[in-house]
Amino acid sequence: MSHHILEIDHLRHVYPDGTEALREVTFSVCHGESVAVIGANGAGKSTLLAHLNGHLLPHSGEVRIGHAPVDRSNLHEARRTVGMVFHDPDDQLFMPTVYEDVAFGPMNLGLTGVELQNCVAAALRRVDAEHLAGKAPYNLSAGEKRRVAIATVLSMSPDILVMDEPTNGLDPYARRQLIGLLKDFHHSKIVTSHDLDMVLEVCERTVVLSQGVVRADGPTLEIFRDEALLRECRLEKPLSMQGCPVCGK
Amino acid sequence: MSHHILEIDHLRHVYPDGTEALREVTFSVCHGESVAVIGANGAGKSTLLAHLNGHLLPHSGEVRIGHAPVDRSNLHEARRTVGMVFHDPDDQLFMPTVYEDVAFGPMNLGLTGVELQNCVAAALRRVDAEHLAGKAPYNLSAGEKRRVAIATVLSMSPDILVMDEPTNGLDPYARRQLIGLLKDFHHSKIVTSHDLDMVLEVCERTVVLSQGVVRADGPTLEIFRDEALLRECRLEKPLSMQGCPVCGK
Amino acid sequence: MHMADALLSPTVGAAMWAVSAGGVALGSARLCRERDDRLAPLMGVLGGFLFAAQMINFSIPGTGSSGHLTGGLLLAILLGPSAAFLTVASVLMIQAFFFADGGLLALGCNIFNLGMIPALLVYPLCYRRLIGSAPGRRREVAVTMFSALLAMQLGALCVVLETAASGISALPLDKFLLLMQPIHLVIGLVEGAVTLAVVSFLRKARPELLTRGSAPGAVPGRVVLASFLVCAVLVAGGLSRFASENPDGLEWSVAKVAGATSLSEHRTGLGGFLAALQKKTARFPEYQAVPAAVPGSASASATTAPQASTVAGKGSAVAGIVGTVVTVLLVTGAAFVLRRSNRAAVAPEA
Amino acid sequence: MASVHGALLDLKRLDQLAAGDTAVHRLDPRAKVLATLVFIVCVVSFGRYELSALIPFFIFPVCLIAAGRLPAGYLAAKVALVAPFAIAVGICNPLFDRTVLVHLGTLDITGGWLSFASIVVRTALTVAAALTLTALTGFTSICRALVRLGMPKAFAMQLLFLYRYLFVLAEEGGRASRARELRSFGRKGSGLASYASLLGHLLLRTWQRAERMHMAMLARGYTGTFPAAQVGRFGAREVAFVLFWSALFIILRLYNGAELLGTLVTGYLP
Ligand SMILES: Nc1ncnc2c1ncn2[C@@H]1O[C@H](COP(=O)(O)OP(=O)(O)OP(=O)(O)O)[C@@H](O)[C@H]1O
Ligand SMILES: Nc1ncnc2c1ncn2[C@@H]1O[C@H](COP(=O)(O)OP(=O)(O)OP(=O)(O)O)[C@@H](O)[C@H]1O
Ligand SMILES: [Mg+2]
Ligand SMILES: [Mg+2]
Repeated sequence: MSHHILEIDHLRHVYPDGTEALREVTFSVCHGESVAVIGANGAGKSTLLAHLNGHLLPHSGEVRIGHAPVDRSNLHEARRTVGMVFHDPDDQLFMPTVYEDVAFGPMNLGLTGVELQNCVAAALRRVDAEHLAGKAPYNLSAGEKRRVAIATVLSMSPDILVMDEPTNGLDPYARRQLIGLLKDFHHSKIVTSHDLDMVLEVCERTVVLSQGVVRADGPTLEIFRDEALLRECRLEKPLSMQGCPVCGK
Repeated sequence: MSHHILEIDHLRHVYPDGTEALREVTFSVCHGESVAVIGANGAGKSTLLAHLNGHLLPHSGEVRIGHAPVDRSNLHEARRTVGMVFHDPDDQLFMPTVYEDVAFGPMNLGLTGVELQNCVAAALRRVDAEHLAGKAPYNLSAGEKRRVAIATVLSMSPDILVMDEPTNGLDPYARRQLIGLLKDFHHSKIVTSHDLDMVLEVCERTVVLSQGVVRADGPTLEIFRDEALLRECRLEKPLSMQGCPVCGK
Repeated sequence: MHMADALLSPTVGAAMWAVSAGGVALGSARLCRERDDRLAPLMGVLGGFLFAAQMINFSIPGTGSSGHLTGGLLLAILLGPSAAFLTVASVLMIQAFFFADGGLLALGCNIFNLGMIPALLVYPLCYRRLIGSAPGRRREVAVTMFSALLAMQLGALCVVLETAASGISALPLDKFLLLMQPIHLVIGLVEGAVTLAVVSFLRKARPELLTRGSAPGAVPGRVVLASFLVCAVLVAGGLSRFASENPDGLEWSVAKVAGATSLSEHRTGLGGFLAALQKKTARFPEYQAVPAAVPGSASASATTAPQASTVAGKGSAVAGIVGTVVTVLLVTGAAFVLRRSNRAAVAPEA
Repeated sequence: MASVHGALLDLKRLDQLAAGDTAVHRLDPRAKVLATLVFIVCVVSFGRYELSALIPFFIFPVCLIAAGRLPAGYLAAKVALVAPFAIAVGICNPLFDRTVLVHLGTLDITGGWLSFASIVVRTALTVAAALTLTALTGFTSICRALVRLGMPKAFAMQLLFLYRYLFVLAEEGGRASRARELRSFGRKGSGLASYASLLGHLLLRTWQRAERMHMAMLARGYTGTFPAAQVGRFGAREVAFVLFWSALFIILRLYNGAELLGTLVTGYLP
């Protein structure tokens, strides 16, 4: 029927301590679309992402991937389809070397031998990190860790790439590099970030979360022009749209 | 003689594993000045800050606070004078409640009773966090944690406030709040960050570190206009100075 | 307190290795059966937490010294006995390989003393039994302190026994005990206080974390008891055999009871084999040097030449010293040659 | 705190050494583990007064260090620093064992001193062997070797996780402890209350990290077991390595090499 690859339908999540992190979230993502999910600290962005690959299960409502709801029975399928890059790459790089880390997923999928090697090499090449293969994660710089984390996910050839604050802690050069990388991917992408300038460059569509509900959903530029909305959601225009602080425009 | 409050003099630091994180760093900070230290990932910013209160001691060179070199004999003095806000507020908040956390420093300095209460209340008031006093740190939002972390340091009335990437992980509103807060302090301030727009607003002077040496030191605006310098140091202009991505100016 | 290779005899080392390896195998099997795939990363990072915790100290009021957490009991409360045991064992293993804390042979002893005792013995058999389902504050304090103290005392006792049974150290058992037990009384008090405080903190912050260790089925009471019995038999067997082989090792307690009569009968297995080899070649067999033991073991010492120990001692001492010097020269020479040839081998590429 | 911090740096350093590429580095880790075990058993099986017979055993670590081109000075310094417990216990020997065993001219050497020296040499030997093994092999490979020698997989997995997160958590702990240090002046404020609360926070964060890691692992198809590691080959070179060293150790165990040499030399020098 529809060509939606991901549908989030009246999603509600309550943490065991009673915090209602998501109350009523509904939106969907099409093939090849880049969507940003933005919102204040505590708006529920990370909670939302944790539902996409079934790490958290909804209290009510549903997440559907290619029309199949994500539940206990098809978790594996969902996890293959949705590649998740975490907030802190240290959480994601848990194997002794970069190579093994990138190979972890494909190996679990049953790849071996030359096939495995090719898959790992391809993933590392896409993030420009082939030279890091033999290194241990604790010897990498912040930007390198981030790129390797993306490679670990790419090696599973997911259909949707999900990233939680990918530019956090990167210096301007590494950030720029990462933005270039993201623009080149022809995946469906869902990105959360407080770096709205990055959002402006990478995502054509933006969903604004506020206290667990979707406050707005539309083309990125349109959203960023709505100052009242942004203010209400504890956001502000991307810095590059705020006018030059030097000349005051 | 001079009115410098902080002098960093040919500072060199080599980590035990042989990494030469600082090679030759010299600059000084006057009373009331706001200085930003910027540079790529791994340039040595955090290492430099760790010398200011004697957590790391120089291999050669010196750090002087009010003309007295920081060494083992006057660590206490240095730690009172220099208030350090860490990169990750979670590292800094370790007591069961916010009140106890803010009171921890002054109590160790010998304050008790009403005096202590006033001191804590004043510190919390300055960061707009009086209502959080009874909460546990792990229940705070990112922005709240950051503000409480600053309060824990302010309560010891330091002469110099040192902050490592204070806006990291904050949403735009909390970031804006923090910038307002920082502008209001009449402390000497030393701030490191990758958020160059914040630097532009908060600090009148900027020191650029690159691979452990000072590559430039001057008025913030001048530094940010020197594109060649910035590129060399893996930096770029603050986003707000880069021209509007919409209209392309 | 880490046991060290240099103080161990191979028999004691091997016996304790067997016990600890059994424990690790048992624990791993239990864990696999539990099928909780969350445990693997959790145990890993909690092991890291133990390291981190050891970097942080607190000052003990009035003493001028400082203490820190050892963690066996705390982990058992959080994770349950098997997982806690494996976590502590993994930490000890890293210490053995990288910091040479203890050593590879002593690893068995250390895993037993610091891991098995608190997690598999004290926790299920003392802590869990005494604490009940909904303990009051006073009961919790008492039980935690007692358990921590007990674990430390038992650990220290084992160190002493292992050292004594190995017979490398000449420190008399009673003196050693007098030295170790009071120190570990203090360490145990510290451990108990910290465990208690951290548990109270967690109870306030995330009470659900404390439910895992006490989950039904997490306390393998009978299995633990049975395996400890096996351990005890193994250890006792190993120790007693060794004691009879090497009366000097336990001379203060077993005195000369074992004497020469039992000497030749119990020599079996690795320890016996090596001990026999040792007798064949050793220059200063202790039963010759300790005059009281000479008459009893005359037959055993017949294989080695020296009758007048001083004369022979002098002769062999000179030979020993000269030989040592020559050996050191040879070893250094070998290293030098190896390094040269190595460099030569690499040079063409460079 | 300093000691653990230093230990972690050592750990990184040893790990980097293991990345070397010499003939001994390339040997299958199992061969090195086996040879080291035989070595340690032989060394500790000597009687308590044995000294000269231990010396030839230095050939093993020394050869490996040379062949693996490891920094000898660094390893020697490490060996010198460790095992305070063994030394502390050993130093009691001269106090309790005063039987004179050897007369060297006018110098009487008691059994206690002899056995103390023996303990020191044993410590040096066993520690040097363990560190050399680690520096030549790397912890990950040692783990895998142990698995293939029979260590349970679940335990190996646990070791690998621990090894990976050691650095992350130690740094986290280090920063937290530093934050406390900065606001406590001298001994004030570094008592049990803040200590326990700090540990509690650290534990909470550790737990959260474990939850996130688990999420990351699940997302990549983790089903509770780790995929088998690539297989190394226990070939002729490995067999030769183990056999050669084991034979040498057993010979050195049976015959006091140093003394034989000494007799040879002194035999010619009347
Ligand atoms: N494990 C948990 N238990 C209880 N409450 C939680 C838990 N994790 C998050 N929360 C709460 O749920 C809400 C949403 O949190 P979430 O982490 O999704 O926010 P976020 O939008 O990702 O924020 P940030 O921008 O700071 O990353 C917050 O109020 C938070 O305090
Ligand atoms: N404890 C340590 N041991 C060894 N090397 C270290 C240590 N801490 C930092 N380094 C190294 O020192 C250099 C400077 O690190 P530092 O943390 O000061 O950089 P930074 O400028 O703060 O980077 P970032 O922007 O990522 O925070 C880096 O190369 C880093 O790898
Ligand atoms: Mg988040
Ligand atoms: Mg830094």
